[in-house]
Amino acid sequence: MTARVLIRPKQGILDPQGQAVERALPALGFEGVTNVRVGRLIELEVDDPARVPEMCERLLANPLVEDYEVLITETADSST
Amino acid sequence: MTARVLIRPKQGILDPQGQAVERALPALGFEGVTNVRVGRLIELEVDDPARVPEMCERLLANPLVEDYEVLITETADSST
Amino acid sequence: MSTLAAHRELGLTDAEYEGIVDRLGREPNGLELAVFSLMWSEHCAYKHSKKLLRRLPTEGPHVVMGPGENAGAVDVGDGLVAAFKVESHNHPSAVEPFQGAATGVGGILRDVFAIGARPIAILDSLRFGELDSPRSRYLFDWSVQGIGHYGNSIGVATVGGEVAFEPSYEQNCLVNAMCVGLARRDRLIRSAASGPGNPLVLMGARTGRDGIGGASVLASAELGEEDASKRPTVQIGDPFEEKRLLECCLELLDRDSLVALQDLGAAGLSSSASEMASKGEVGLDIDVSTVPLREDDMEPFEIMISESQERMLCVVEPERLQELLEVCERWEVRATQIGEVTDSGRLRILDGDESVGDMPVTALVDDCPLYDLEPEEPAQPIYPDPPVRIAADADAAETLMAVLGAPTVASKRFVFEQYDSMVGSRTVRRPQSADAAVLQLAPDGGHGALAVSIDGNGRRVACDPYTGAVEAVLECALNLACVGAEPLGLTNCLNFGNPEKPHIAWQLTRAVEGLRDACLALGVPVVGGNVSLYNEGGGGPIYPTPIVGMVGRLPDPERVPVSGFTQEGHAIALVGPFAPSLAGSELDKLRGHMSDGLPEVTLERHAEALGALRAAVRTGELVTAHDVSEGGLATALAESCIEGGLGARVDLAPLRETLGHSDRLTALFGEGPGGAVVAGPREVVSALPGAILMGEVGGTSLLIEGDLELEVAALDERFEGAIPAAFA
Amino acid sequence: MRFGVLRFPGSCDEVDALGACRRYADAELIWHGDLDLGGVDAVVVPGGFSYGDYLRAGAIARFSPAMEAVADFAVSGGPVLGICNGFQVLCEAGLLPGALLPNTSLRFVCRQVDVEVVNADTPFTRACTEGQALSIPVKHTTGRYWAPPETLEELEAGGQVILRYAPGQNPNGSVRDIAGVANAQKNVMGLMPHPEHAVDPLTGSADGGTLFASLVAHVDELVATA
Ligand SMILES: Nc1ncnc2c1ncn2[C@@H]1O[C@H](COP(=O)(O)OP(=O)(O)O)[C@@H](O)[C@H]1O
Ligand SMILES: [Mg+2]
Repeated sequence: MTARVLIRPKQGILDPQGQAVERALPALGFEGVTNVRVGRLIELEVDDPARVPEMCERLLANPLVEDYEVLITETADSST
Repeated sequence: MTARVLIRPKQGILDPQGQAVERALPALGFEGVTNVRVGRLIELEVDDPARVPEMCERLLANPLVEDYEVLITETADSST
Repeated sequence: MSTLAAHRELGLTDAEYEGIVDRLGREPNGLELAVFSLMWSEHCAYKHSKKLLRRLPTEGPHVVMGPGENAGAVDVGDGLVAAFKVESHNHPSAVEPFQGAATGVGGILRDVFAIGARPIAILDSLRFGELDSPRSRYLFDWSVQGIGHYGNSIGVATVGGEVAFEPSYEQNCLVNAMCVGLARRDRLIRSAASGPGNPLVLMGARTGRDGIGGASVLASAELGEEDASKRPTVQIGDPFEEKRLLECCLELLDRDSLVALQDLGAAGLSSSASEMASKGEVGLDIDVSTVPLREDDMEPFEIMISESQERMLCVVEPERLQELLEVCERWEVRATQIGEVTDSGRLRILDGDESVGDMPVTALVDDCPLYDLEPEEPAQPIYPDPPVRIAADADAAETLMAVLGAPTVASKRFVFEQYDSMVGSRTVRRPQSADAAVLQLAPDGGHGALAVSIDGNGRRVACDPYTGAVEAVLECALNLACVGAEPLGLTNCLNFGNPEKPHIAWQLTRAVEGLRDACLALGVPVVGGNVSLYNEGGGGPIYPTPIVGMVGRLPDPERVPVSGFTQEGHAIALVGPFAPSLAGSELDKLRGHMSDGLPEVTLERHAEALGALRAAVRTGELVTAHDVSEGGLATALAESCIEGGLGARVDLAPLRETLGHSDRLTALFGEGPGGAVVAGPREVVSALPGAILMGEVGGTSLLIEGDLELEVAALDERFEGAIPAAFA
Repeated sequence: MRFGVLRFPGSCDEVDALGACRRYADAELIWHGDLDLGGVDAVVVPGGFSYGDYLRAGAIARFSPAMEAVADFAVSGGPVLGICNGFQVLCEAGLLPGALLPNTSLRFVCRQVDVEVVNADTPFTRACTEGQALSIPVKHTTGRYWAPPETLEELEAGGQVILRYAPGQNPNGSVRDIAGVANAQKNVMGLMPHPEHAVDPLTGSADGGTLFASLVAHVDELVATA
């Protein structure tokens, strides 16, 4: 099965990347964009999806400064 | 509305981050994990979700080396 | 909150709390208590170290700014000064190594440009547990990446540093960062606020909940099991923000637009504002409702103590305010007037028009009770013997390989290749190519160069706090002499355990006495530094670790020797009052032994020898100069072979004769201050006063008569491979 | 002959690049907010972390006003040299083919390397000889050059691969050891090594100077024949 881990900076934790993107968008004519947060996406094929949260705690995410969310999908999808 | 942009390296392009994660997991006792890909997650509040793909093409992703996927959700969610 | 219950939570003793009530003439409210608890913390008030620090010599012909300002400064000629300081970020790095180390660099950079100097170099001094511990590998790896991330991104060269691995740092790593800056003497600015009515402007990042309580919680309490609970206070560094802030501040100083400038560090606005007011003997009114926030629901007390990074505070005359805002705009730096200078002598905190705090500045800055240490020499050694790592019957060759492969001795290429060591185009000697980093003052090298070194050996200080501290100063001075530099000033960071324990107090006292005596003997003033106490994890106290950073000047960078051998046939000699002993040596450690005491050092002889070596180097005739430190003479010779890719044939019999004893292992691996390996044309080398000729450069192996012969390729592989191997 | 060196808020090596240019000709800094290049004869997009290099190295810088001017300048045949972050910016801007990805080591690497001149017949390398080895430092985290196979064939065929890392010295995993490439017209070049940090033996090497010398010769020739 394919697990998707969505990792984002914790609320309240400074997110320089998100700030940079938020500052850049209006200049490109994209108005009305707020709360930009830049995080990481990790996709993996796992035999046992139940263990993914544990992987996040121990390796994939930095629980100190990041929140994560696990999405399980039946099959991989990597098209646009 | 909240848009989630999932960005991942195109198939066929070496993903050293994914490889590093794949190498590290067994050492921590996580077996049976394959095809690890590490990409970016970008979350933004947008007035007009229809423009997000355009933002991806122009700024958020580099279409030459990255695939992206846009998910629109009604409200923000940033908890674990 | 009920403040009476709260003060202990915040780390204040009942007596200190009473002192606060006295000075206020009433009970403090929550905000006031929070501010006092930080201003009166060890980190900000130096309450256990201030009296001791007064013993350090701070006067010297070159001193322009001494302790008390954000960084010290020495005159380097041509109307220029070098500003420098070392600071610790130990506990934040133990909690989150990447951000802890990164923000440590960000903080020391701000201390240097806060006095108007452009940072030109960073050095780092790191201590971790042994590399066979996964936690130590993790802390080491991510601290290094954090330092690189910040320094590389902001564009300041990281030109040197040191790393050592000892069991005592397993629970409590040390991350000390030093920054050196350059300024035109007439551009220096102080942090004293003045001119009642002058606006107080906050520049840089928005204020968030970063490091709330960081100073008192992270920096002044022993790390226990509950680290995790302290984690939410982790600060995130943004080098891009600081880069703009740096350029913006330097442009404002070039335009002479500022009255005073101060960085925000530990305790945030509370500390910076009261320091500025105290130095200028004025008062400040601050309206927290004007401070730009990252989270809108912050309490006034949170705003006052937040340790959000990349912020500076300045005082400007009303008629220059507009200009200041325009310069900030151009650099995309947020700038907001958050208050003004008053003549009240008080720090008044307003939330809109409601007063939420009102404290006498002197009470905050000067009235924190200072404590006398109660030093007591421990009856028996307090540190366990390290694990045995070498066979008792190992021969000289096996021993050399073992020593070269010890991570503390081995090449730090893994570290310094992750640092940009050349941005700024000043770096004449990169890491490992000479004993001290050499930075030319002008692009053409024509105006001479600075030499910088940072050193300390906690294990030797643990063996003998006084002599160990003396040796730290001597090693820095020797590193400088090896590139022909004369020391101008010294900074230091005192990393110790809990000073309320008598044996730690004893270590601290003896170490400071050692620093003092060495500085006096060499005529090097202490212009600044930092103290980090309570470095104790579950495993007990760290080795006492005074770190010394020294800045010197040399006339001609074209003449600076390298640490490697460069030419077949060059004569090799040992110079300096080198009296090797296995006590406290790397070999002693590998054998699982912790010595009690180190051989005494005669400072006068070292002062003389340093002058002689410096003079010899300055002639430009010496091609190679490399000091003998960890691992002893055999290691120093091996390093010069490896660095130059050339072999050497030497005989240590003349040395053993001079030493008057015949122990081969002591001559090979014994350690002690003051020795340097030099090489060059025979007539030059043999003419050196007191030089002991050992042999000459040549061949593909290091041959030490009657002791060992090893291929340079094999030495190289061991030396360069040891640390990468730990990560394989 | 006058060089213009771009300056973004997060540039780091712009002053070094300015100093390097000035060893060979006049040079001035161009602020990222300027729409006008002030009539310079050649443009250097320097190293550093233009806008913090957040999101992707060079992704945000490419949209700065000065970069629009640089794009026009390039289209009109003006020589543009992108160094490190400048290379990343030029790729993001589509002025050069391919992309720069994180080093396979995933670490920043600062190291002196030898690069081989593959094509000495360009405005940037005419003072070199083909096959010549130049000792120049690299310092970056995102220097792994990548382009699709068909693009690589075009590059090789068109002589657009200008510099290669010497065998065994590829510091970042770049495809085919590519260290520097040019556009089809050869008036835009990007490289990961830092020639501006190799203009003086005292600081390590002077080999990088040949790139600046080449540009000066190129421009002088244009002026002469104009
Ligand atoms: N070990 C020391 N030796 C000499 N001066 C010191 C030492 N430790 C701290 N100081 C001086 O005390 C002052 C306050 O130190 P610190 O709180 O670290 O400064 P800052 O708040 O600017 O970071 C500085 O001027 C520093 O140079
Ligand atoms: Mg300060």
